[in-house]
Amino acid sequence: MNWKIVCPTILVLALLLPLTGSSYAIRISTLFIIYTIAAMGLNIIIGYTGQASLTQGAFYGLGAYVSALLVLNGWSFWSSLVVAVAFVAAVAFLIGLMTLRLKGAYFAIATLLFNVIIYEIVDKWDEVTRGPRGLFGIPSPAIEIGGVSISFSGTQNFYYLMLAVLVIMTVLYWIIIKSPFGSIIVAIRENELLAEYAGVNLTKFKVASFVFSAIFASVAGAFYSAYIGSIFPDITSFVNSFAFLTAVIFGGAGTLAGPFVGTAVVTLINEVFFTLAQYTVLIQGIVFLLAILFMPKGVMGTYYSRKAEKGGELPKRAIMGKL
Amino acid sequence: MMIEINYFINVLIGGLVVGFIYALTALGITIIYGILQIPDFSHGNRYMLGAYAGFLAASIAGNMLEISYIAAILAAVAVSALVGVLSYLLVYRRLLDAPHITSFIAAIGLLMLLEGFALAVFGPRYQHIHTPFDYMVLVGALRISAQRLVILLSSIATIAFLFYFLKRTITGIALEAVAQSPIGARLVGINTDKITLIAFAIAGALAGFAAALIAPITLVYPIMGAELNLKAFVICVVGGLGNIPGAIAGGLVLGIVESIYGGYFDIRWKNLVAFGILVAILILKPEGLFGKKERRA
Amino acid sequence: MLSVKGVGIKFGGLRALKGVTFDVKEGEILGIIGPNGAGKTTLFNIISGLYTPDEGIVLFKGKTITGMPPHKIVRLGINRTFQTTSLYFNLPVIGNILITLTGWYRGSIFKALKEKNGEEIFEEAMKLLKFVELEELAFTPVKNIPQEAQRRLSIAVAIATKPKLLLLDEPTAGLTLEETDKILEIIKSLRNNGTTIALIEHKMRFIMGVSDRIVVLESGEVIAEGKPEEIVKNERVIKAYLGESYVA
Amino acid sequence: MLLEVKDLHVAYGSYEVLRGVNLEIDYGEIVSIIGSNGAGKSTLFRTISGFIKPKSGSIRFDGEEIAGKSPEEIVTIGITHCPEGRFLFPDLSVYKNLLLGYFTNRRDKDGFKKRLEYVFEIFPVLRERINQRAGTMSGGEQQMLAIARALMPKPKLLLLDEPSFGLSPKLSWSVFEVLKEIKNDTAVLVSEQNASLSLKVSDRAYVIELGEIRLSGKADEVMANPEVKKAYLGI
Repeated sequence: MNWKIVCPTILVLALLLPLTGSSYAIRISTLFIIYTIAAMGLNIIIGYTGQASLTQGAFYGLGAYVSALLVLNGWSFWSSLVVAVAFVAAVAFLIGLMTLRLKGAYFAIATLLFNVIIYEIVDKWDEVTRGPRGLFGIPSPAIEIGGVSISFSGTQNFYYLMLAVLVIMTVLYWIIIKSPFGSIIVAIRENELLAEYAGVNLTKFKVASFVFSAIFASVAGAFYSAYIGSIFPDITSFVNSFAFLTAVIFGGAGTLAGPFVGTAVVTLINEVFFTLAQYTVLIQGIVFLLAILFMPKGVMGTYYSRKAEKGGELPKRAIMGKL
Repeated sequence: MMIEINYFINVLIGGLVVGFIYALTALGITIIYGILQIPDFSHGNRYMLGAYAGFLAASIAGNMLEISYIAAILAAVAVSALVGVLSYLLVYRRLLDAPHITSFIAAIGLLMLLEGFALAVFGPRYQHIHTPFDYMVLVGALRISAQRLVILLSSIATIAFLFYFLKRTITGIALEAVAQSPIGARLVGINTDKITLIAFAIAGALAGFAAALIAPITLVYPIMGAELNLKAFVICVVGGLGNIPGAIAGGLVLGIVESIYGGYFDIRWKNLVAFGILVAILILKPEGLFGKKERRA
Repeated sequence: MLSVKGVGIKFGGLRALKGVTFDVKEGEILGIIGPNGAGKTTLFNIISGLYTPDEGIVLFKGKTITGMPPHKIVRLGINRTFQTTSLYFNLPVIGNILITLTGWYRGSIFKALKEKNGEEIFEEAMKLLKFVELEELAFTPVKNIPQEAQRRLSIAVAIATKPKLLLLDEPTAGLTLEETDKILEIIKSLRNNGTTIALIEHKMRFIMGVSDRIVVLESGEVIAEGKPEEIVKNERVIKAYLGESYVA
Repeated sequence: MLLEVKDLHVAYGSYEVLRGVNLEIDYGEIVSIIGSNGAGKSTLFRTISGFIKPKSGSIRFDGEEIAGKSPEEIVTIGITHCPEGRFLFPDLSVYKNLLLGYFTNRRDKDGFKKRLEYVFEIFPVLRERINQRAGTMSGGEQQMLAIARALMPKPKLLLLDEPSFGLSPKLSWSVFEVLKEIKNDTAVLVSEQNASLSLKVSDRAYVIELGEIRLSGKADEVMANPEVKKAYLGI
């Protein structure tokens, strides 16, 4: 696969998608983009830094809630987005500082607990969050260019907005992975002790990648609330953490394209079996287990190891353990 | 004054009842972790499937409450143990050589699968298992529900039996041996695969028993496993993963704290307080309240 | 250069080290010997910051380093290798060096995100590989190269951080005479470049030949210190290291 | 012959650790295997005891082919392995460690009591520590427990890897003295860095280098060999 051809092709196809006139396809694609952004973030901490974080769902939900609450109080979407991201980043910073000394299973459980704690706060603090009644009527974002106001309320407009956001977030993601920062977190994943003896402050880098992953989640969450227009405490539940984890594992943890592929597959499965709502969880579980048992490296991971077996040329970044 | 003391004792008993259910479930997680070092997130759903098996058995067994409840208990224990054994044979055994994170992620898959199975087959409705111990008994000046007494006594008996098994029978000692040193166990000729299978069966059976005991009080529904699982997990971590007395103590403490809190304070923040305390312990004392401090190697 | 003063540490009830005191002088090669379980590796773990001793201090260039985390000690100029070779086994040989150099040069988050790795880092890695004669294996995954080459690579990884004091934990264990000589040459040229070296060894002949001075540990205590020729004559050492039967 | 190893090859991935090892042990013999760290001694032991599957070659024990059998089967057949690192059960008592040592014969309660008495006679200190947790004992006591545990099922062959690890010279010596007492019931294959010690009690010895047997013969002959002296005895 040549990414220099594949990426622009996909982008062009994405730009042309609304021409099909199918609002269903546009809706699914918009959701796909939102989930992908959260999955990209999770891939940074799980795939590249090697820390099994289970707080991603809470960061996603928190981003949605903070931005929605501000917007409902008269803020513009864009300033609420900035505050939501900053707020979630600060929360992630504190949680990361507390939990990232823990190893393996202990870290996973601690992050899962923080997810539950955030959920409990959102669900029970109804003076602020309106609790289980949820938030309604969240207005759509708009921008003003030279006195002309463009609203992103329509399905199609919002889709183009998300496409732009996806491009921006992908560039950020790419910079994080491709920069020396990406190499250092891979070093931590591959051999923590040796990384420390290369003079790397493990805590700093682990916390930083945890914060980055939360930033992606909060961006996704904020746009989700603006798109759907109503949110409930469920959005902060660890069920979402598991869902993003599924996408990352499915696509191939620690591969650049993994979150895209994984989210695509998971979204597709959900849609295909949508009519069988009762069976969704069961089918997800079966597919998930089969994938872990027979394709533990995920779609992209398996693709790269096949390629390596055949003696094909891997990307240059593979020298540093990044795929 | 008298009434207040009685109220307190009732709250305490309520806490012990829940605490023993927590402990029985947490024991399974801790035993499995001791053997395979896998945090088995799917354990709570064995408990849930056990409860459903009990519900089915009870409905088949008919209207005689004594018979149908015994059938429910037996079915719950058997099915939970079976699900445990199958989880090992079909999933975890295939991942023994894979990195731990793979097994851990597989556990999440298993969790979804089991919950999805229950949702698909039984739907989200609440089901009820009826118990013959559906009356109150007077102990001194206290009125206590008979089912609660049954839970207390049979949990204590089960835990005593478990300790007898682990400390006095050769299979139980071998189980502890595998947890402490799998290589050492193979050196003396213990078949670690068989012991692991036994561990999963025991863990499942304990969860199924707990489910059959509590189901008449809390009803049966698909996410009952997930709710309990989280608490059981945290109990294990607080007691020190792999530490059996720690799991029991942790379960009882959580049950009592929750009950006292719920009995006297604003119930709204009950979960938040419980999880807040637990996460604080986890962060400040990662080796568990009862664990030994280990040096970084 | 390095002073270890009265260092002691306990594991559970076991006293792994007690009252260990010795110096490493600038520019020398110091050998550390002792029977298995004498506490040599524990000593390295303390000097390099992995363990904090229960008693005593370690001074590096007059500065106390006990209690500092490893990454800070590395930045002060001490690095080490491990007894069971520790490498990024999933990466190619050159990846091991590149990733270490990246960590070394871009160790702050700001730098790591902003500065790019240019050609010069690749050239520096190649230079290091040439120094340990691994340039031909540069793109082979580490798990596929022989044990002896892994040993040399682990030295290259350690010196990528330009240590002034290098701690080598049994660099020749399990190697043939020929391979041992290769390591010996590397150690000598490192010393000629101005690196001070402390090394743990089992092979008596090797350590006697390479060391300027030797410290002998037994059951966590220093039982002798001196020039190689003094050590071979020391009765306590012979007894501890070679066994009862060699005395008399 | 009790044990016959023929042309044994073992590899970790592409790296061959044993390259055609031939070795024999007769009933009632103590045989030393000498070599530097990494020469393949531990690998040889682990292959005989079933922890590693050989690439090719044969291991015959009491006339039966055992190459590729599982460790559990091999203990049952009568070979026990006391490895470097001991692998005791640290939180179990000395008694339970020894009880588990008898695991393969667990139904024979009287036999267990007899064996327990037997190992207590060899290592009296273990009798004093019977209820102590193994992990809290000193290194020397743990080593004795490890050997005692391996002797519990009355094996026909004991594989003893680095028995003097972490022991004082005096203690190591007493461990080797024990081997002479048990050898009529249990033949011993022992590897030891401190070769001069093990050679003194051995009947025969093999020198292993880079996964190949370089030299073999009577223990005193091997000890007198000038090259062995230079390379392994430190003089």
